[in-house]
This record gives sequence, C-alpha cells and structure tokens, in this order.
Amino acid sequence: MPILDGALKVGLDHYLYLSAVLFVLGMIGVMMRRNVVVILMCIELMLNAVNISFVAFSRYAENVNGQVMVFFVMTIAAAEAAVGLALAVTVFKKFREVNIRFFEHLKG
Amino acid sequence: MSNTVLFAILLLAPLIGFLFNGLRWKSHNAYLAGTVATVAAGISFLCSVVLVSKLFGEGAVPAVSAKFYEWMAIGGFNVTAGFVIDHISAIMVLVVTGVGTLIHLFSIGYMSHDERPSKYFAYLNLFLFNMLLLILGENLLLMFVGWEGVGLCSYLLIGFWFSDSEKAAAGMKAFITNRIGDAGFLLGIFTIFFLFGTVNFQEIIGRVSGVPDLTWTGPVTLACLFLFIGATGKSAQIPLYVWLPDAMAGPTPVSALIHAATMVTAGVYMICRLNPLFLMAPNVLNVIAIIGAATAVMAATIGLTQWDIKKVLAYSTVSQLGYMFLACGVGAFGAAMFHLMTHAFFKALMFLGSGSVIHAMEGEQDIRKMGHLKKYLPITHATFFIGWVAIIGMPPFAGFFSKDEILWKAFTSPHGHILLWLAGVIGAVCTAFYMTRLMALTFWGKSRVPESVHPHESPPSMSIPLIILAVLSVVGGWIGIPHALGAILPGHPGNWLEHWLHGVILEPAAHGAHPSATLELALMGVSVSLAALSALLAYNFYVTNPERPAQFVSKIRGLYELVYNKYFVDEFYFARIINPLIDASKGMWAYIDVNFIDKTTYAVSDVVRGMGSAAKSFQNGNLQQYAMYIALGVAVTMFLILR
Amino acid sequence: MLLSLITFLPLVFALLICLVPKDSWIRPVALVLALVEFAVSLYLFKVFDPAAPGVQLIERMAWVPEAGITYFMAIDGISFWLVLLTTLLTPIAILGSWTSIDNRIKGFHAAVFVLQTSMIGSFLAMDAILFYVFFELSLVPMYFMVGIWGGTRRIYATMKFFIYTMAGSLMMLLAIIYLMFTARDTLGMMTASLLDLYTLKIPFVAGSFLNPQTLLFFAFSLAFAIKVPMFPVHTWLPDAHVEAPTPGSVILAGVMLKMGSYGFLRFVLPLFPEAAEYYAWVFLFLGVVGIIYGALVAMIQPDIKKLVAYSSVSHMGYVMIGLFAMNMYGVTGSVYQMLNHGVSTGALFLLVGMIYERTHSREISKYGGLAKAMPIYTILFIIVTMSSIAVPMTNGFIGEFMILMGTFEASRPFAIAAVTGVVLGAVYMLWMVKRVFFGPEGELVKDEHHPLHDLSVRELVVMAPLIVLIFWMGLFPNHFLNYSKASIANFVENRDNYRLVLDAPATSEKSAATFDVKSDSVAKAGQ
Amino acid sequence: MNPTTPMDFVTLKDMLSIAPMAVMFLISMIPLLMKPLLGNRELNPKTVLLYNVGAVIVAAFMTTTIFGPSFGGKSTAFANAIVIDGITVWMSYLVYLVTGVPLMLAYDHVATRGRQFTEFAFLMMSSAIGMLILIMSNDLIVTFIGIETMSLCLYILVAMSKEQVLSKEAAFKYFVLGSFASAIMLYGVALLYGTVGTTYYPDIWVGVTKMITTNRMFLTGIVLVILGFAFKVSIFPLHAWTPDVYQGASTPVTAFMSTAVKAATFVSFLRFMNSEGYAQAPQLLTVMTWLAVLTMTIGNVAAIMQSNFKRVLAYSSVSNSGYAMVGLIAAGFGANYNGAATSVLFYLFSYTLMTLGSFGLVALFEKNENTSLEVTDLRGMGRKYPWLGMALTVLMLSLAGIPPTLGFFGKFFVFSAAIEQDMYWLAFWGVINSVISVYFYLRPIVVMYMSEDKEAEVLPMHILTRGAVILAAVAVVVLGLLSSPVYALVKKSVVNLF
Amino acid sequence: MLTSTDFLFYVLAFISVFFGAAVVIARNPIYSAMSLVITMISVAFLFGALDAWFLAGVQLIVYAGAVTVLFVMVLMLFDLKHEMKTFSKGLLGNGVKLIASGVTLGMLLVYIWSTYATEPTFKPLPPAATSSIKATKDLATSLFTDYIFAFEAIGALLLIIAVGAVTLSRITGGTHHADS
Repeated sequence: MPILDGALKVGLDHYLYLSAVLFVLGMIGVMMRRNVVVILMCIELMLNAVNISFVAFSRYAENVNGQVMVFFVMTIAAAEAAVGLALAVTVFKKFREVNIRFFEHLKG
Repeated sequence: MSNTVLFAILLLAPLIGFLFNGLRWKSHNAYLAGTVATVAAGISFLCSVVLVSKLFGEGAVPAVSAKFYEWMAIGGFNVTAGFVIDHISAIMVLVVTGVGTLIHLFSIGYMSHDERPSKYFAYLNLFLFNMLLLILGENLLLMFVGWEGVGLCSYLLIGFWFSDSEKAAAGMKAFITNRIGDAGFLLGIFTIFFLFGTVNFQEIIGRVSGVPDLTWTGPVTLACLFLFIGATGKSAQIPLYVWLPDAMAGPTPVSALIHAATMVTAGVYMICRLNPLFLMAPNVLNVIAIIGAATAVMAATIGLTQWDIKKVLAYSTVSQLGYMFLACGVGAFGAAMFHLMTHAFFKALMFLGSGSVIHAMEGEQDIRKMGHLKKYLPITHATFFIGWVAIIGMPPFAGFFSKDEILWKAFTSPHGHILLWLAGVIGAVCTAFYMTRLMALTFWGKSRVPESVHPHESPPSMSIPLIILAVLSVVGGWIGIPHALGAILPGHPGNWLEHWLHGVILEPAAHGAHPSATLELALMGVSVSLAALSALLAYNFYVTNPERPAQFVSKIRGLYELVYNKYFVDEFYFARIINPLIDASKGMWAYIDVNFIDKTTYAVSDVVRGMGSAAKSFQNGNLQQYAMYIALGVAVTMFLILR
Repeated sequence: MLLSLITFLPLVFALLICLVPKDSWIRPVALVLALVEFAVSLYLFKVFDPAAPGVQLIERMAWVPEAGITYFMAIDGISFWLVLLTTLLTPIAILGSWTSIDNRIKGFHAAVFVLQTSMIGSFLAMDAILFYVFFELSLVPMYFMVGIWGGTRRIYATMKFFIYTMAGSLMMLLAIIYLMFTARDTLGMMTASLLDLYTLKIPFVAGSFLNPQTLLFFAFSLAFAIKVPMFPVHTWLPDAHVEAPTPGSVILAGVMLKMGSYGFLRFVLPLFPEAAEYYAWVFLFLGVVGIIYGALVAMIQPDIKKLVAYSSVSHMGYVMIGLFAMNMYGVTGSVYQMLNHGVSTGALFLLVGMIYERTHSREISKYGGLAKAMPIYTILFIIVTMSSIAVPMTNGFIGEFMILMGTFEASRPFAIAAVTGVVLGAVYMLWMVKRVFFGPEGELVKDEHHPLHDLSVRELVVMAPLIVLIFWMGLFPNHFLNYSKASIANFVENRDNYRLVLDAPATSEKSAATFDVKSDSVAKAGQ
Repeated sequence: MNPTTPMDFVTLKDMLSIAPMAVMFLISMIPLLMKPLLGNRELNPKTVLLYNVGAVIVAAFMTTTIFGPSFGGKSTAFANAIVIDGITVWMSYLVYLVTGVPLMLAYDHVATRGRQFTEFAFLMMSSAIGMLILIMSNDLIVTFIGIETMSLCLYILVAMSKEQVLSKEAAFKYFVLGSFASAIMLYGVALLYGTVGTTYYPDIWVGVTKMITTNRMFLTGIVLVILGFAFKVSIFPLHAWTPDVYQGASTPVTAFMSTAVKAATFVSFLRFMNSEGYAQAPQLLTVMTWLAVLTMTIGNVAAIMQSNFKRVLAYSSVSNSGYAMVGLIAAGFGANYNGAATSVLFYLFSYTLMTLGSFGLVALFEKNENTSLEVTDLRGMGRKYPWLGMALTVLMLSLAGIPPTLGFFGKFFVFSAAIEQDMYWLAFWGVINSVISVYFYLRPIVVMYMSEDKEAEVLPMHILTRGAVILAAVAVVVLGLLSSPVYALVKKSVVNLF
Repeated sequence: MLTSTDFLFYVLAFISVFFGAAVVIARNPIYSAMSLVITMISVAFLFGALDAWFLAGVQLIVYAGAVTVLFVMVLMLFDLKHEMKTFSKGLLGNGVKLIASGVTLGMLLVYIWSTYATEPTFKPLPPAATSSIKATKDLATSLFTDYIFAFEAIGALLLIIAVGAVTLSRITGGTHHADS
C-alpha cells in the first residue's frame, strides 16, 4: 500500500498534526476545565504544542533559529507559569476557591 | 405743488393720523382723535381732488403719477413704489377719500363713548392709507400691499371689541377668508409677471395681445382666474363671501367704510383696472358673471330673512357686489365702476343710518325690537329713506342708473345672457323686498322698542355725513344717464361716465344687431316696476298686515329655514373643511410626528439598546466563555479566510 | 483680519466673561461685549463691496496642509447678512435673558459667546472642513444651553437635538473627505477649499442612485436637511424649542437653522448641480410638505412655543423651496427669508419668553384676553405675527413673495401647493392670537395674585430693533438686497459651473438680459 | 548584518539604540534595590515616584539626544532584531508619556499608594520596557517577547490593587485569556516561521507578497498572529476581557493599560501589516473589515448600557480600537500605507491623551479602593469643580469626535484613510458608530451639569492627577487646533517605515 | 517502510496525545499534572527525535522538572476538601466550545495535510546535517548573535517576573494599614 505507506512515513506533516492536536487539546482544556491550576496546565500544553512545531520546522528547514525560539518560548512559559501560579495562589487566598465559576463578579 | 408732493401728502396724511392716534392709543379723547383722523382723511380728499382735477379741462393729462423709490429689484422683477391716478382710479380715490372723510366724521360721534377711540381712529386712518395704496399703486404688487393692508385693518377693526370672543373670531374669519383670496391673487401676480415680464398696470395693459385666450389653462385665463379668486375673497363672492356678514361685528362706521363702500369693492376695482386683460379671457368672464349673478341672488334671498339690521345690510352688500361682478363678467366694466360708486354712496349712507339707529337704540341691532323710529330719528329716517329708494333702483336715484345699466349690459353684451339678466332682476326684486322690510320694521309700523330704551337723534357730526351721502345718493347716478333715457329727457344729458372711462375701459366687441333704445327702455320699465311691486308687497307684509309674514313663512317652513340659516354654508364649511382639517392636523401630529417619526427614532435607539443588552449579556463574567469567544473567533476567522 | 476678528472676538469674550469676578456684573458686561461685537461687525458695511459677485475679504492660510485643510474665511453677499443677523441677535438674546436666566449666568453667557463664534464661523468658512468644524462646534454650546437652562424635559430634548444633528452631519464629513480626495485626484492636491471643490466635476448618472454625485448630494443634504429642519427629520426642533430657554430658542431659530439652509446654498447646490437639479423635486416636495404640514400641526398645538417651533418648520419649508427653485427670485427670497425668519421668529420667541416669565405657562388654553392686561405686548405681538404671516410692508412678505415667485417659475404645481401655506400661516397664527389675546380673560390673565405687568423698558428695548427691522426690511428691501444681489446672481447663473470668482465684474446686467429672453419666450408660449 | 566574528555581535550603535530603554530600566531598579538595603522598609512613595518619573524623563531626554538628529531616518540594530525609525522614536515618547502620567496617578491614587509602591512602580516601568521592545521590534519573536514582558507585568499590576476581590479576579482573567491568546499568536508565529524560514518582519512582508494566496499554512499563521495582536488591542471577538479587566484594575493601571498597551501593540500590528501583499487576500480584508465594524459596534452599543463609568470607558476603548483598526485596514490593504499608518498613529495619540485624562478624572473621584464610580456619581460636579467639569466635558466631546478637538481630527484622518482606499463601508460604519457613541459620551456631561444638583463629593487635592487631567483637556483642544504640526510629526515618523 | 524513528514517533505521539488528553480529561488535578509531566517528557523525546537534544534536555529540566513540580506544589497548597465538577457546565456552551475547537483542529489538519503531506521535500526526515554538539553550538551562536537582543530581553523579563512573583506573594491589600 504505497499510498498508506507514504502517508504513514513520518514527515514534517506528522509533527505538525501532533502539534495541532495537542494545541487544540490545550484549547479545549482552557475552555472547559474548572480548576484554575488545570487551566494553567493546559496553557502550558498549548505552548508545548507550539514548540513541537517550531522544532519540527527548524529541523526540516535545517534552520537553527526555530530552536532558539523554542528556547525563548520555554523561558516565557516558565515565567508565565510562575506568574500564573502566583496569581492563582493570590486568588486562592482571597477566594478560598479554585473553581473558575466563582470568579464571575466582573460582568455586564 | 408738484404731483409728487401731492401724492405724498395724499398718502401720508392718513399715515400721520394713524401714527398720531396710534402713539396715544390710551387716550380717551374721542374728539381730538376723531378730529385729527377726520382732518387727515379730509386732507387726503382735498389732495385727491386737486390731483383728479388735473385730468380735466385744458391740458388734461390721461394720468397723473408719482414715483417714490424703487421698492424691490431682483433680476427682472422691478417694483417701484409709484402711484398713479387715471380715469379709473380717480373715481375710486374720490369715493374712498370722500366717503371715508364723511365716515370719519360720523365716527366721532359714534365712538365718543368708547373706551379706546384713539385706537379706533388710528386703525381707521391706517385703513385709509392702505386703501389708497390699493387704489393708487401703479402696479399689481403695490395693489397687493394695500389689498392685504386693508385686510389687516379690517381684521383689527372687526375685532375691535376683542373681549368678545365672537367678534375676535369674526375678525379672524375675515382675515383668513381674505387670505385664501390673497393666495389666488399672489398666483395671479406670478402668472402675469411671467407672462408679461412686468407687474405695472400700464405695461401689462400695453402688452396684452388682442387675441382672446379661449382655453381654460392658457396663461391669460389662468392669470385672470387667479386674480378673480383674489377678488372673490376681498369682495365677498361665492364661495368666500361668508366673512362679510360676520364682519358686522365691528363698529358700524367700519361696516360702512370697509364692508360696504370701499374695501369690498376692491375686487371689482381690480378687475376693472385690468379690464383689457380680462376681456382676453372670455371663459373667466363667464365664470365671473355666473358667480356674480349667483351671489347677487343668493345673498339677496338670505337678506329676506335676517333680523339683524346690519346683517340685512351686509347681505345686501354681498348681493350688490354680485351685481358689480355680474357687470364685470358681461364685460360692462364701466357699469361695474358706476355701480361701485353709487353703491358706495347709498350703502355707506344706509350703514351710517343703521349706525345712527343702533347708536340711538343703545346698541340694539335686532329689527324686531325697533319700529316707528321715524318719530325719534327724523334725519336718520329721511336719509335712510333716500338710501332705500336708491338701492331698490327707483329713478332718478343713483341706484337706478347703475343697476339698470348692469341689467341692460347683462342682456345685450356679447358676454351676456338672458339668464344673467333674469338673475339680476330677481336680485333686484328681492332687494326691493328686504330693503322695504327693513325700512318698515325699523322706521315704520308700530314701535316695538323696549321700555328701557329711549331713542334719540344723533348729534350733528353724525347727521351731516348722512345728509351729504343722501344728496350723493340722489345725484350720484346722474353722471351715467343711459343714452336711451338721455334721449327722452330734457336737455339730452349724455352718459358722462362712459365718456370719462372711454379709453381706459374697453367694451367687448359687439356683434349682431345694435340693440334698440326701445328695448332698453322696456327692460328698464320691467325691472323698475317689478322692484316697485316687490316693495309694495313688502310694505303690505310688514306695515299693513304685520301678521302676514309669519303666516306665509309657516307655509314654506323648510325653504325659510334653509334661507334663514344662510343655506347652511358656514355649517358646511365647518363640517366639511375646517373641522376635518383640524382633526387631520391632530391626527398628523399624533401619527406622523409623535407616533411615526419619533417612534421610528425610538425604534432605532431601541435596536441599539437591544444590541447593547445583548452585548452585555454575552459579557457574563465567565472566563471560559470569553475564551470560547476567542476560539470561535479563531475558528470563524480561519474558516472565512481560508475556505 | 476683519473676518477673523468678527469670528473670534466672541470667543475672547467668552473667556473674559469667565474672568468676571461678580455674578451681578456678568449681564452688563456680556451685553456690552455683545454690542461691541455688533459694532465691529457693522464695520463690514464699510469694507464690503456689494457689487462683487464672488467672495471678498479673503483670509487664507494653511491649517492642516497635510490634509489640505485651510483656514479660509471670506464673505459674500449671501453670508453678509447672516453674519450681521448673528451679531445682532446675540445682544438681543442676552438682554432678553436678563431676568429669565438666573443660575449659572457665567456659564450661560460664555456659552452664548462660544455659540456666536461657531455660528459666524460657519457662515464665513470657505473651507469645507473649517465649515464642518464650526458647524459641529455650534452643537456644543447649544447642547448646554438647552440642557442646563432648559425646561423639564431638557435632557431628552438636548440629546435628541445633539444626536439628530450629529447623525446627519457625520455623513457630510464622509462626503467632504470624499470630495477632498476627488480634488486630489483631479487637481493634484488635497484641498477642502470651496474654491477648488467648486471646480470639480463629479460624475452623475441620472436615474441611478449609486453614483458619486447623487450619494454625495444626499449625504450633504441629509446633514443640512436635519439642521433646517425639513419635513421628515424635523421632530427634534419642537422639542428643542420647547425646552430651550428663551435666548436659546431665539438663537436656535434665529441663526442656527439658517446654518442648514445656508449649507444647501453654499454646498449642496453649487457642488452637485446635476444632482440638485435632478432631485430638486424631492426637496420641493418635502419643502411644500413641510410648509403645509408644519402649519397644520402648528395650528393644533396647545403650547405657544411649540406652535412657534412648528411655524419654523413651515417657514423653513419656504426657504427650502426657494432654494430649490434655483432661480434668481427663489434664491433671493430664500436668503431674505432666512433673515426674516431670524428676525420675526426670534422676536416671537422673545415675546413668548416674556409672557412665560410672568405666568410660567405656555398653555394657550390658559390665556385669553391678554390684550386688555398687556396692551403694548399685544401690539408688539401682533406686529410680529403680521411679519410672521407675511403681511406686506413687513419683512416676511418680501421673502415669501420672492420665494413663491421663484417656485412658480420653477414649478407651478409646487407653487400652488406652497401658496396654501400663506393661508395656513394666517390660520395658525391668528387663531393663536385670538385665543391668547382676545376673548374673555383666561385663568392666568385674571389671576388676582399675580397681576400681569406690561412690558418693561428693558423688554421694549429688546424688541425695538426687531420691530424696526421688520418694517425696514419690509419697506426698503433694496437696502438689504443690494448687498446680496451680485452674489446671488452669480450663484444662480453660474450654478452649473459655479466659481466663486474673486475679482470678476458684476454680472447684474447680464442677469437682466437673460431674464428678458426667458420671459419673452414664456409670453410667446402663453399667447 | 550577521556579524562575521562572535566578538562584534554587539556594537556601540546597538547599545546606543537601546540606551534610553536600558537606562530607564536601570534607574527604575534603584528604588527596588534601595528597599532591601534600607531594611525592607517601605520607601517614601515620593522618592519612588521621583526616581521613576526621573527615569522616564531621562529616557525621553536620551531618546531626543540619540535619535532626535536623525528623526525620520531608519536604522536597525542587534542584527535586525530591532529597528529604530521615526515610529519607534515617536511612539517611545508616547510610551514615556503614558508611563509617566499613570505613575503620577498611581502616586495619588488610593488603591496603589503606600505599601509596595516601589514594586508597583518598577513593574509599571518594566511593562513600559516591554512596550518599548514591542514598538522597536523587527522580528516576530522579539515582538512576542515584548508583548509577554508587557503583559506579564500588567497581570501583576492589575492584581496589585489594594482592592481585594475584583482586582484579583480581573488579574486572573486577564492572565488566562492573555496567555491563551499568546499561545494562539505563538502558534501563528510558528507557522510563519515554518513557511518563511525566519521571523523578521521584512521577510514576512516578502512572504506575504509571495505566499499569501498560495500557501495556506502561511495564511493561517498570518491570521493567528493578527488575532494575537487583536487580543491585546481588544478587537471583537477577543475583546471580552477588556471591560472586566479595566473595571477590576486600579484606575491608574487601567489608564496605563488602556493607553500604552493599545498604542504599543498597534504599532507592532502596523509593522506587521506593512506589506502590499495583503491586498491580494480580499477575504482577509473582508474579515478584518467585519472585525473592525463589529468592534466599533459592540463597544459602542455595550457602552450605552453601562452605568459604571470605568466600564463605559472600557467599552469606549474597545470601540476606539475599532476606529484605529479602520486606519490599520486602510494601511494594510490600501495603496497608501504611509498615509493610513499616519492616521492610525495620530488616532492613537489622540486616543491616548483623551483616555489618560478621562481615567485621571475617574481616579480623582475614587475615595477608597473599593469605590466603583458610577456615572451618576458625577452629579453636581460640574458646579462644584468647574475646571474639572470643563476638562471632562472637553475630553468626552473629544472622544465623541466633536471638532475642533484632537478626537475629531483623529477620526477625520482615520476616515480619510479609509475613504482614500475606497473603503466606504468601513467609513460609513465608523460614522454610524460615532453617532451611537455620542449618547454615552454625553451622559457624564448630562449628569454633571444638567441633573438636579446634589451636594457634590469633596474630591481629594491630588495635584498631580488634577494637573494631568487639566493638561490632557487643554492638550486635546490645543493640539486639536494645532493638529497640523502633530500630524506632520507623525507623518515624518512614518515616512521611512518601508 | 516505517523506520525505527517513524515507529518511535508514533509511540511518542500516541503517548503525548494520550496524556495530553488526560491532562484535559482527568478529574483529579494531580492526575492532570502527572499526565502533563508525561506529555512533556514525551515531547522532550520528540525533540530528541528531531535532533534537538539540547532543547530536549532543557525541556526535561525546565518543564518536567521545575514547572510541573510548581504545579503540583500549588495543587497541594490548595488542598481542596470538597469535590469540584471537572468541566464547565452548559450544553450549548460546551457544544460551541467543542465545535470551535473541532473546526480549528480540522482546518489546521487539512491545511497541514494539503501543504506538507503532498510535498515530497518534507516527507522523509533528512539526515542530520550536523552533529548534535554542532547543532547546540549553532544554537548558542545564533542565540548570542542574531538573537542577542531577545536573549537580553528574556533575561530582563525573568528578573522582572522574579520581582513580580515575589510582589504578588506579598500583596496584603486594603488601605487601612497600608500607609506606613
């Protein structure tokens, strides 16, 4: 089955599929999970998914810049995680709650 | 003095009188106010006599004129404030200033007990000024200025006793009804201007082509039709006559001056002024004749039933104006002017006489509460008697000559018709009847005066005008003795008036056989004898057998009610025009402004607000909802862009 | 610099007013300042050349050259009188509000002066954007005047006024921008100067709606029609008038409405000649509807001020049909009628304000027999009424006559329909006069506790100039028309190819000549 | 420009290019370092303010000295990573302005003054550093770092209000949504990187010209990056955070967010859109047009229904993004990039002034950290505080676009840009929305002057805030009348963008 | 034919997707955290498979090491006693969310497929041009030349975030005892 064979032969597209799937999984998580910490995790998941794309593109284009970007993204992701978790802690201290549904005072 | 100065004095004298009295309007001094006003009117009269005299004798000019300043000049439309006295306006100016002066004089006594005599005389002078503008203006626009100006004064004077709602309403009715006519007049001016490129009478007449406009929508016909609409308003013809009877709410001298002698004849004057133009519009002439005849008959019949002394005279005025229009309509403009003049004399006389009666009766106007007044008011009775004879057309009084000329012309003119003549005769018969009835109920018969009232003869300031007018009512007609009659009279007096107006008033080209003098005399006899019979009948009804009218009326109850209620014309106007208009206006306000336009705006704002509410409800505070918007945005945007 | 001086002097005055330390000084100071402004504007008579058909006293300098916006002020015979009307009505309004405005007088007078600047500016601006700036700026002080010193529903009224007017004018802004780019494409430079915009030939397709000229025409027209206001978009006016304080109404009716009709004259007709001609019937129709509708609705108003407000709708309808008659008479009449309306409606609002100050009611039904209690007031009111219903010898007649004549030349059916307005005008005014002044005394008039005083000297002084003008303009219209004639003639004759010629000889002879040809042909056709 | 040897990878020119930014950053760290050195006591807020405002002023001064002589010119530094051109300089000043003024507001404001003001100021300055990076970035990844620096500081700043509940919630919402959007944008960056090979703007512009119609991955990348920008400038439907966060944050932070973030992001957005190639993608134009229209409309209609003044201003900020987007679309899809970009920058400038002033007023009205200023609270203020009342009036009228204020000219230029490119539909909706907006911009005025008077509250004597408000109002009028020099300056700054 | 790298890819891809899904689906947040760790590790291996060994290491250290530990710690800190619903409620809302995500995913997959799957140049993984040490060196060179500015900026960012995080942890709030 040459067609299937060709399709199954791992190439750039496969990494991108994976990246897209993980990214969208992360999106779904952000939109649907109630626990704020899990939401933060899902954001990390999205960033990771992007990183896969970067690295795959970098690898296939023989261009090291993509990896540099991944490096930056990782740093930023870490920073985001730090800030996010700090915020989560702050919010938790005030609300005693990590359910996103309780943060609906601002609206209208 | 030069013409310019004379014209200036002629016009400004009443205006100064107006300002003098107007500025001291609070004064109660009727004598000072009246004297000033009368003197102002007198000065005008003198000036007009001097000016008119220049048309006579050696070195006579066809017209005297003066130009003051350029009033308006826009594009090709140039209007000069210029005035002219020619052979037509000469008659009018003399009548107006002359009769006007007399009425001013009469008013001094009449208004001596009023609260605001100064105001009254101020208005009266203002009226005179405007009337002079109307008469003397050298162009249609100036005439229109005066035309509206007299309307305004009429409005002010009718509503002079404004505390009475009815009287104020009568003034308003007069003004508004006149305005309808004025609107027509305006359109007439426009048509004429765009037809001839000028509004100057001289130039218009100079530019009238000799070809009659036989269509209904040709410019000449339209112009004449529009102008005639104007005339129906001012001169109280069908369908706009309704204001005149109500206008009797004003002080009686006002009725005499404005609503009998001068202002109401302005329409006739205007048509005569433009007679060459109207001759070119035979269709309009026919309309005028029919309307005039109809008005004459209709008003006369209404006059038969009225109980208010002034109302009777008012309907009589309407009827007589109808005669004048009938004359115009059959192309007898000279006859119209003639009747205008004689009517001014005897109708002013009768109004002033009625004023004298009302004055004597302390304000009572109902003739059922009078009777046998000749005992108390001998001068009034005598002068009123002359007026009566004149109006019912008994020779040799003034009314006979003018009315008869009209009837003769209605019969013989190329625009005439036997039916028109017949209508005229019927009108004359009715006139004779109701005038006799008026005489009988007021002056003759048994006294029905209430105990509380003590009639007394008026002071000389009121009697003198009466006497002068009575004399004029007698002799006024002698300037226009018909040829047929002149031929059989001693000295063979010619028709001076016809001669005087020759050249300024064109006669319609006669066709067919020249009517014989015998026929004229015969017709004359018919109408006079019919009128006389009618007068006798009335005498019989109201003096000899006072119970007969009631018996007679009970036999024709329905018809009587119809006529007594003036054919329900006012009611018709209210029910079919005025009230629907008011209702429609209220409806329009409620439905178009408030409910449609505003509601539409509100609807727009409601839509905006609705969108706002929707936007607000989407903003529900849920973070994940917001994330969903972002995801949706991504999905939809990508879908739309990349599809 | 005279025009700039006239325009911006009031703005300086507004600042001066803010610096007046004592409230009691504000009114006299404001009055004096307004009179100073009037005096300065009278200097225009000395420098204005009535024979020049184009604009004059030009002041032109770059403002935002990057966008082609210039500070371009000039005057011609059309704006000349409107400027003077503005400077005249302002002191009158100030004097008229002497006792009726009793709170925040500092702000009030400052607002009046700012308003004056914006109104004069919009009459003098010869740059479309500059005009727009003044045009919109005028909303603000009026917004405050109605909103702060107005009646009970003032906020509703002032918001309605503001939003209506703004909604219209923003479309105009887009249209102006479009014109500027058209100018850039054809003339090679961005410009909003009217002198340049007039030279543009904007494509027009008869019968189709989606072509540049038609769309631009309607965009401009909407803005000005709302301001005028024309029939279907007039409903802001009665509300604004009823709620506005007297001086606000005076200025609103007296001057601000003219900004709309002036806009038609200055922008719509010359910029879009083909569209204006093609769609003239729309405006003639709406104008006539406005005349009749305004009059009929005025007739049944229970509130005097609302009646006068609707009468404005009717009167401005005349102005509109005169403009869209697009001939010498119509346009002259319209220009004249703008002044008339300013004078007589201004006077009417002042008079209504005077009685309102005394009785705090404008219900017609509560009056009656006022003539006995306040005779001088009555006389003045009737004089103004006569002016309003265009009785000859008053100013109103000249304007209406000219307009109707022009309309008659342009379109007889519309003229005949419009003439009914002459009658209806008399109906609503006289009926109101009858109910208010005549007849038995109404409940407010015979109120024992508050006897009505006749006009004070101040009030007479307020009215005097207007009354004088009513007769002056009625008796000697040439004194006024002579200043506008050349400009209007230039406008009418060269409308299709309008240039605001700066230094061309007067063309009045030419106008007479063309006219004669026309009238002859009409005469021939008639025979 | 790649260095030949590793040793000269940072030249003096590079250092000079970022010198203002670096100096600003370093000075702003001084108070932060002083705090632990002084035994972890709170510093006098005045000192902190002086240091930080001093840093801003020094930075402005340095910007003038270093870049002033070659203003309008263009140079790149750090191996093309950043670009110093007119826009950078011009917008740097704007950033200095919108950093300095909110700092002063924060100094006065009850919710930010006192404890942790040192850190607050430092974070605000850092956020400004992020913005400076953002406006000078010439590389998407640098842009992304700039956005993140700016945003991460803002998340914390929002949370730092002394108000307990709403500010924390707002910070968290902002954080989650911001990160979510960042991730989306980053995905776009990745796709662009994958298709173009680099993330330099010039390369991307070339890529747009070449690939936008052919390569769907590339187009997806473009769309996602645009949406990332759209989130920061709150374009529909990524605007939902705006009102909530603006309301929850302390007012000085709101002032900072609503002005600086928007201005800086729009500049980057503009740079991103600087390619003729976009015109080949009409569907992109259509979608962006709709986004702009919906942004304006949603912002305005929602603002009408608000009673909280800060929320009104927040929605107004959304709609203003829409207006700016009109110019941006004209820039991206029209033939006259420079003209349209100028209009956007001018608009941002006018918007910044007006919004700063308005939020300054709001800040002045807040008595304690839990106050939420309702529009009706303004009652009687016009009478009691005539100058402030007048200032608010001017600002509101300017926001509504009434001439001759700066707001009018901002709108004028933006609509001009749209009409110039025959985008009548956009201009039309812009105008319709202006009318809608009049309603809610006039409401504060109505309340201030036209409602029944009530005893007005006594406002604190915050001299800095008051000064800022009055200055903003004066500037709105004066610069409106003198819009020509301003416009010329902006135009000059844009001229060498290509 | 599938090579061993291909096979490895499929395994790792399955693991990362499976545990990625577990992050989203797991009821217990600790499970989510653990799944995240596994996903990250497998992503690190994927980096390895793409010859980005340095990044793989960083990924392991930073993500799997630091970040996830942080998450777990915070989760422990919260120590929720009560049960919490895992997913947001609202059928419509969830439906829209899933549809939006699905559409996005679908489009991404289709475009990736249409752009890359049919292009033979992208098909086989080309052999690594350089050794992993050389690659890391290239990375470093690039980082300190082309991306020096970004690198500096990131440094500043980390400093700022450090300050910020500390600040956040010390927020007390309220004005009553603040003005000291």
